[in-house]
Amino acid sequence: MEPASISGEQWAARVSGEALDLAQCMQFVEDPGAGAISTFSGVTRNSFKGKAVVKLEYECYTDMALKKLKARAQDVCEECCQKHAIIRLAVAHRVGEVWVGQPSVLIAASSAHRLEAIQACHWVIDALKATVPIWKKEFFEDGSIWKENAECQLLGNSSEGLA
Amino acid sequence: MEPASISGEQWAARVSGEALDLAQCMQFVEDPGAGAISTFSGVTRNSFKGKAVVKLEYECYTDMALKKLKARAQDVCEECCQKHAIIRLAVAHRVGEVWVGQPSVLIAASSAHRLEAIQACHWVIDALKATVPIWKKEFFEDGSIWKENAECQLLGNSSEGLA
Amino acid sequence: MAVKILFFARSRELAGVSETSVAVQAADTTESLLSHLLEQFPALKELDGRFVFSLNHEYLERGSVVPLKAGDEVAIIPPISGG
Amino acid sequence: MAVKILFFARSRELAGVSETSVAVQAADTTESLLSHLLEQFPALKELDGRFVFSLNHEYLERGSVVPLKAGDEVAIIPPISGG
Repeated sequence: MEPASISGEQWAARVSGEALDLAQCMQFVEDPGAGAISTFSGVTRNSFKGKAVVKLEYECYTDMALKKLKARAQDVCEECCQKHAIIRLAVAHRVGEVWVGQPSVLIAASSAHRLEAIQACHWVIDALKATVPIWKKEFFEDGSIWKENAECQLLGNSSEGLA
Repeated sequence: MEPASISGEQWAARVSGEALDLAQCMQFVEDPGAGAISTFSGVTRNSFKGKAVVKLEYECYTDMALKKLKARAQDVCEECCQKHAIIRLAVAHRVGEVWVGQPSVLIAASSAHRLEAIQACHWVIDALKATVPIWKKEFFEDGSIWKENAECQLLGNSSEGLA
Repeated sequence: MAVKILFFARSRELAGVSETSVAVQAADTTESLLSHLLEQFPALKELDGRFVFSLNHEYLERGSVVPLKAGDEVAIIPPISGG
Repeated sequence: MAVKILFFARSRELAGVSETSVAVQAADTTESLLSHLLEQFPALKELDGRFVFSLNHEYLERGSVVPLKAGDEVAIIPPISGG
């Protein structure tokens, strides 16, 4: 797919069929006021429960995913900005085939002090897994399966965290 | 100074007078078994308590710093390996002048699942600030001052965390 | 009056299409839409109810009954697995 | 018998050198070394005791009295500030 993106002054979200670029995310969050930059890369690994994994294939409800990524980015920025803490946040997710060793998701956050940047990455990946409409299929030598995130609460009785 | 480094199968530590390279740290920790890579960059920021900062200047007791970085890296790897969690860890610290926007320290960690990589970066930067013999001087327009990390317990009654 | 329906992941594979359009009446809801979809795409029964609808890019609570209007975009959202 | 002494950060600036060598006797300790250094580099008094020694790349507890031997490497470690 063609890259689709949405951004504000402090945040940028992107969904793309092309290889993700960590340097690009880093560049977005760089700032003379930043004392810390933290990143998170989610990567296809070669096995799941002892079974060899060949690749993952991601599918995305692009319009809704960007809307949710925007909401998550704004949550982080607004909460942290009250503490003058987070400066910028970038998140990018790949769709289509992602081979072993390649990243499917990148997050970069900058802040004045180190704790907020690290926590922002942590929080955004958790929130992404719980609320952003993206799906992955895991391909083994002999078959494939649609994955379900443990963080996904869509089928629970509670709609907490789905806003 | 000339770069000085020390490494094991799972970890690498480096002290260098040259610009640090995040891509190099990422490359060291990449692994087909890694599902997550987390990084932390400590960067010179343009102000401290409202005062404009021009640059930082770092000084390092290289032999002892590498010994301590090795010990911290092994702590993380050993603790996490019991959980088959951390795959690789790289840490690099710059010495000499570090201008606004430039990194003074880089950490990269890879793990099967995301929590351990994020926590490893968090733990290593905290431990580095508390136990590795490196000093920075902060330069303002009109003077300079040797900094002291709040995490430094060397002058406390307890020698906890100094091993 | 038409509503756009999107299918993703396993629901897309079961339906055999990624998108369709369904005519709705004034009284139609997500409940009547579901009946219609299960009739038109019987393989969706294999989902065994393990999905929610989204309406205009917002999740609906599972099993909730929400009125539909022309131009709405509804999607079938199986358990997500991004990251 | 000589011990190598390294100065870092503020202690280096106050001493005016980054390294020196001190002759030690069999009975010498970090305590007698400190007296010697404060005599040789009186400006170190400005540190006001805000430092520890390291001995052969390991921190010594502040104020501890440890015997020294030829070939030891001692450093004055003011509060650290890496990162």
